[in-house]
Amino acid sequence: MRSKLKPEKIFQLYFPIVAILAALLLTAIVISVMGFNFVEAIQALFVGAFGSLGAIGETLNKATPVILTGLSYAIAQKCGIINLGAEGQLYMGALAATIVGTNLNGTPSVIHITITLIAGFLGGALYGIIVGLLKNLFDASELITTIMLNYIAMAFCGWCISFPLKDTEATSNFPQSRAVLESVQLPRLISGTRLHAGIILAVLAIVFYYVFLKYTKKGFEMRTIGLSRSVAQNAGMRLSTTSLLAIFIAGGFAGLGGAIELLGVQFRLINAFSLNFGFDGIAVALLGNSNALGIGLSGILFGALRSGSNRMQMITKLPVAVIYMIQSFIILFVIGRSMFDFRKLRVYKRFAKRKMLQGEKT
Amino acid sequence: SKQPKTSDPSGSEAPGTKHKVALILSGPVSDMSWNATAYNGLKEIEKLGAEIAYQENVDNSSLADVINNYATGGYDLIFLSTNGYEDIGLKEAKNYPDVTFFIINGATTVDNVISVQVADEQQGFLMGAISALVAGEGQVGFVGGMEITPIINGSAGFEAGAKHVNESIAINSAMTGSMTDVNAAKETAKAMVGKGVTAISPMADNASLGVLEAAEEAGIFAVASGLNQETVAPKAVIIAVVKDTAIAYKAAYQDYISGNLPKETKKMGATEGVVFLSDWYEAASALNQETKDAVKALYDDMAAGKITVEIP
Amino acid sequence: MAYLDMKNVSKSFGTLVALDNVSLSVQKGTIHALLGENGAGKSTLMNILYGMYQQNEGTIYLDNEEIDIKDSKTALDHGIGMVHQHFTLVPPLTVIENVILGYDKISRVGLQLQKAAKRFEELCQRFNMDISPWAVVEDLSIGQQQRLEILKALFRDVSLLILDEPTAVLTPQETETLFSLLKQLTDEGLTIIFITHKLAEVMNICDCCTVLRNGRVVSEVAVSEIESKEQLASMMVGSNVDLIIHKEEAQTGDVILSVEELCFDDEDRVRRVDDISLAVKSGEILGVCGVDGNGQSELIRCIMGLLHPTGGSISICGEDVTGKTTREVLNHHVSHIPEDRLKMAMIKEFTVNENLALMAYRDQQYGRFGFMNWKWITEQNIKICEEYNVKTQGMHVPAGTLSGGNQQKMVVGRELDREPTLLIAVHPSRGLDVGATKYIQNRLIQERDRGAAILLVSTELDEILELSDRIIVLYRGRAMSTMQRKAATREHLGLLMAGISPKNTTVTPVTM
Amino acid sequence: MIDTITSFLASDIRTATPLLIAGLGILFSSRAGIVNVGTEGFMLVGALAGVVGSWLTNSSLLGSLFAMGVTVLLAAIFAFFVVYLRADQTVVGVAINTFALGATTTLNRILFGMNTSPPLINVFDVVPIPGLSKIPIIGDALFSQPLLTYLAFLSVPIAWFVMYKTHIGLKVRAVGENPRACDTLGISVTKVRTGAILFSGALAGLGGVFISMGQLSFFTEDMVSGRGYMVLAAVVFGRNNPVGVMLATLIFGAGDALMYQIQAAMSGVPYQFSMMLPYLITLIAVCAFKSKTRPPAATGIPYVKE
Ligand SMILES: Nc1ncnc2c1ncn2[C@@H]1O[C@H](COP(=O)(O)OP(=O)(O)OP(=O)(O)O)[C@@H](O)[C@H]1O
Ligand SMILES: Nc1ncnc2c1ncn2[C@@H]1O[C@H](COP(=O)(O)OP(=O)(O)OP(=O)(O)O)[C@@H](O)[C@H]1O
Ligand SMILES: [Mg+2]
Ligand SMILES: [Mg+2]
Repeated sequence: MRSKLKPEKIFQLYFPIVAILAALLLTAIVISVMGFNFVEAIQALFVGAFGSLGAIGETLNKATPVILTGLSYAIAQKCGIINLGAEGQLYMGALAATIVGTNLNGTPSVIHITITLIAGFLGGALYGIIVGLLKNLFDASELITTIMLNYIAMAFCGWCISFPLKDTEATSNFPQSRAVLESVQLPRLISGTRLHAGIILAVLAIVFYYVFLKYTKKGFEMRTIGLSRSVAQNAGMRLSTTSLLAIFIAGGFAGLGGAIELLGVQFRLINAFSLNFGFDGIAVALLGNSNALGIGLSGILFGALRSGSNRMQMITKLPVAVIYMIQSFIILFVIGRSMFDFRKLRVYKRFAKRKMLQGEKT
Repeated sequence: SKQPKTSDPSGSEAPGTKHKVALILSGPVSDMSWNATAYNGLKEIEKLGAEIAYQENVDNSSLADVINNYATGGYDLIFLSTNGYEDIGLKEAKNYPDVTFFIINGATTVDNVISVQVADEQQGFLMGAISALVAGEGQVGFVGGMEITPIINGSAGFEAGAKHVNESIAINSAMTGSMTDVNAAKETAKAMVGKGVTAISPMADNASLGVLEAAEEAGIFAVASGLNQETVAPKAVIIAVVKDTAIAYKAAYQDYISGNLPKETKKMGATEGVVFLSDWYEAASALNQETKDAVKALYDDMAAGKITVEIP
Repeated sequence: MAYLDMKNVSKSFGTLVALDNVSLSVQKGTIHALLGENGAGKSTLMNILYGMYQQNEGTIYLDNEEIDIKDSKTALDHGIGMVHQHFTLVPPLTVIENVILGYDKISRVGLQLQKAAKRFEELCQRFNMDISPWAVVEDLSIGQQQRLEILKALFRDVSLLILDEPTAVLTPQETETLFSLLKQLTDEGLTIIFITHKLAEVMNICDCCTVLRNGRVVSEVAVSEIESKEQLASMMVGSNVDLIIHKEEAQTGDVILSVEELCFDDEDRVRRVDDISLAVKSGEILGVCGVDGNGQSELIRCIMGLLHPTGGSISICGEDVTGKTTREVLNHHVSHIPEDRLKMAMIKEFTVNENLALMAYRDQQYGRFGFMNWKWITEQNIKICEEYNVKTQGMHVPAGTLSGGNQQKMVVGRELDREPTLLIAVHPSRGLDVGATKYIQNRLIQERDRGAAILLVSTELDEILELSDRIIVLYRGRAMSTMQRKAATREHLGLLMAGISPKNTTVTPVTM
Repeated sequence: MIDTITSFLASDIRTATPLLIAGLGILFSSRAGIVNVGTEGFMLVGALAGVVGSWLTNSSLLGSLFAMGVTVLLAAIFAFFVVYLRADQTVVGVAINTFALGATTTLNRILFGMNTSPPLINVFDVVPIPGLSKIPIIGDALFSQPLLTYLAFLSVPIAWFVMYKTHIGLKVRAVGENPRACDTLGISVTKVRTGAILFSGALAGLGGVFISMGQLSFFTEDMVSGRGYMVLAAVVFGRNNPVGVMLATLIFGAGDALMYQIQAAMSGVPYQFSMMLPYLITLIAVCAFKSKTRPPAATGIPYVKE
């Protein structure tokens, strides 16, 4: 039994590695075809992602919001809700955090940061609740409501920064909120890098996600509902309230992501505040099989892609469009990694069958 | 390849000592407008003998990282294409005192950061004025993309311009909320036509083309906001009011190599040739001579600084 | 030479060897029984024959020529049809759509439902089963769905028909019809492989039988050579089993469950439960018998708080629970073995461990402060698995990997382990092998003697007669009659189930 | 007022058409249990490929066929990943979108250069229907549209027939609900799903073509601007049936049309609010039309035989 399990363990490493190698190979081909130097490019990709403390910090900073939106998608999904709304929830979280973070001058830093993050969480969570309510009251499919609420949230934030929250002292009429106060900006973890405390919160969120689903009764209920509403009903679980809680937490995660991005990196709410964090989050969650560690790792992969490709562009002068293609290759190969499963090949099957049956006979 | 800013003015002649110039853009270099002209500017700078690099679609979240890459990558001069970058730009510039930063449309000029402003409102003003001149009995329309400084100022200028020509004219102004959604722009323009607009001007990067096409189909006049746009609507586009930031970039670079960097933020417009009129396109043959002269006159006044446009 | 010959077939799933060198040969025009405990490998063997699974080793001969069945298409092309143990219907589609799904012999492109429906109705008449071709499958009762599965197979005029536990959910009458139908078919030269756990049926209609144990063939005999069910049973289990239920007089206590004038109308205003009154005392088993789809499920769902009664009242231990939530009902120490385990009682993706925690997880013991104490829970569940001998590769394998029978044992174990005061058991032994069935039935008796009140719903007359102390017969949502076990005879019940109430019956009042 | 109504209707139809074309395709893959988040990407690729094809062949028809060919290839890749490798559909969809944005941008720049005037190509001209187009108010709106628009609306009943009255349709519906059942009936789940995906790819591509060649006459980067997601929403909102999808797209179109009218009419309203409008309308509509119909049971679940 044990000895039979071992190969699996090895394969868990084998697949992602081979997948990324293959993606890089394809990348190399495309880059060469475009007439650029691929050795340089791929080297830059890695250096930009992990080459130095600063680079690693950058990678982790970029991983943080997508890890949180990833958790947002994952926890809702565990409860049977497809939350495509992380983008909007992230904006609303950032909005709430902006309001708290630009006011309350003179509050001690720790407290101010805490309540701002809480505000961010609530902003996203309450916006998420809307999805749940519409589902419970009108059984409106979240596939639609979430997408619509995304656009609405973005438009609403756009209005806020053009009117009520607009930075009037600003030297230009560029629509943006006031910068959050010094006291709420997240502390840098390593001086000389931009790595901020956000990643710690992300890790805590991952731990929460793991423990909540595996070790709490609410989490157990959510997983049950997610897999079979009828069984959950039969077991006397409260479907609607539990679903509401799930989408509440999901929205909260996304909102927290927005707050962290605001307090750690951008400091102002602007129109293009989120660079698709919401949708990348979905990919992150699913790439990580919705399991805690997986989400953490694929989040870092996405972060690395972002920071790495920035450097790659600088070094190789590849246009951004090519970078997009490269990113898509890596995602595709990682998600489709089973294509490298030589155990599926006929030759191997025949061989393995023999071996096993001999094993059984003896 | 670092070297003091007060190097011999002709970096071009000494290949060994090339200046490295980077441009960081918030949009794609193919947007037929703001970022495109910025890119052209960079090309001009390359012709002057600099080694260049640029990065498109850089969001504020990555800006610091990108700046850091260039600054530590041996670049002497970094252009930030929008005042959306001003905050983070200023913050990061402090870390790299011997790198010079130009912020286009920025407002601050300190130590190693110089801001250059482009007179978007002048472009808007001329568009508005021309539209009003050719609109006849009808109304004039302005279709903007996203709410960013150039377009906010542009639309303010447009209204001022239209009013300047005809105090009582009805002005139709809208934002589509996107620089890429050509259809939204086109449909908005069509709706304006339905409301009685007879001369229209877009300011929405690529999406502008949609507006021009709408004008073509509706058989009304249009004023383009950049070169090469007229071909999609030959019967509608009478002229383009161009805002060529390339000139601003080139000038900035020349100041840089000649070592006399501006001490305070300056604004460049018609006077400096950043804002100028294209030739009349064939659609303009429908116009009578005095209209054309009036337009010419307006432009000359503006270039001569006789017209000043308020911005919000 | 036999019509079908499966030679030295081996199949393993990962590390688990489901079939080891199994050979099976079936004569043309016979009904061949395939017997074995739950998890013995019957379905797997048949799924191989039907092309759902690929054997690792072994060859298959049909009519003396070797055939390579790479998928069910080839199987169908060779005239092999299979009725699967777990329904393979598409619930939201209509009956006729399900029937002609993938069958383009009537018309290649268009569906021509009318034409197909005509042929289908002829088939129904021929085997006097009545199912409307236009009904939506998810509205059919389980019994009807089972019949539909059989008709689906026959519609494709097959020459070898595999039936994987088709009678598990049929009523005696339905089973009778099915058997006469099978005889009819074999006379017409059809060959049938018949999987069942009901040994009487084997003795009754099969010509020959093959017995599997742990994926190996233990014997292949002509039914004529078998003296008794016991003999068959011991072949399967490998040791002697007694098939008798040990049961004394009931020591009834006070009323636990009482239902008064309960009515329920479904959303199309159809009256499903019509003015039913019944009472179950502690220490007694009230058997509810009736053809599937006569209001049993609705009655139970109303009691469990899964449906809102239209009228009447329900009380447990004297407390009114009418229209209360399922949670509140469960809090009265109620256990429920539902009719459809995969739909209502277990989650295939969950591990055995999680499935066993599904009902009682709210108890303090299962963890304080809203946490789950998995360590304790696992120990608990291992005990359950041992006690109810659930055959599983471990506590942490997905419950979907258990054989049908073992899934049922897992559910029953979970429900009985809670020592309920009221136990609602719907087809508790559905899909279980002899040993397991008897075991579960004895457990029910034990529960009764412990003082539990038991409401037993079953379509199996034998089960009802063996276990019940009193019997209530449902027909079209009404209670035909309630009687003492002694007063009941098979024939009598049969008539009542068919809606005929002979005048000589004394319809005794419920409260006695 | 009258003209406003007319231009509103016309604008509604124009905006709905690309969503409808793509929707009719996505409908089938969705029924087969496939969530195609890559729709956006398919449409974007279609939009460019159409222009390229028309530019090469000087024929909008050949251009469209070319585009459909290209998107079918892209769909084949999608199918390879989600059906054969059983990779998660949504992730592959997201990747397809990213790839499409990169690839179209790169190719567009290579073929047509940057900031040059777009090439003059053969596009779908408006074909007024004699007689009908003269009907007051609606005539000009409904009956002077490009040929493709009429085709799109005419193919709604066809799609309905295929979906509910043919073996193909039945298989597609069944595979989405209970693949195992289909497997036991000798239907190849892989084939049906792959087929549905390829078909949806072709139509999504054509939807893109309509954007670049039906509504406009050129390609610009990222010109689909989120319509792909609206298509997905329309398919869900239209309850996975052709007529529903048509109504859904018309409602979305109406929302947009209304927004454009408001934008043009009253400059006073902050544009962010008029932008919210279509989405609010959709939300309300979704809540108003409750329905019991649920998505196919096997949606998003790869089929594993053993
Ligand atoms: N697809 C599968 N993957 C893994 N294990 C399987 C699979 N199918 C069957 N098994 C295992 O093979 C063994 C035989 O299963 P099978 O269903 O054939 O038993 P069975 O005789 O049909 O039992 P029952 O009478 O309960 O239906 C069981 O232990 C089951 O868990
Ligand atoms: N992927 C799987 N892994 C492990 N066991 C499985 C798997 N799929 C099914 N099983 C179990 O193995 C047994 C055989 O599988 P199968 O799907 O044949 O179910 P079954 O009960 O035999 O019903 P059927 O007659 O329809 O096959 C079943 O009891 C099923 O629960
Ligand atoms: Mg079986
Ligand atoms: Mg089985």
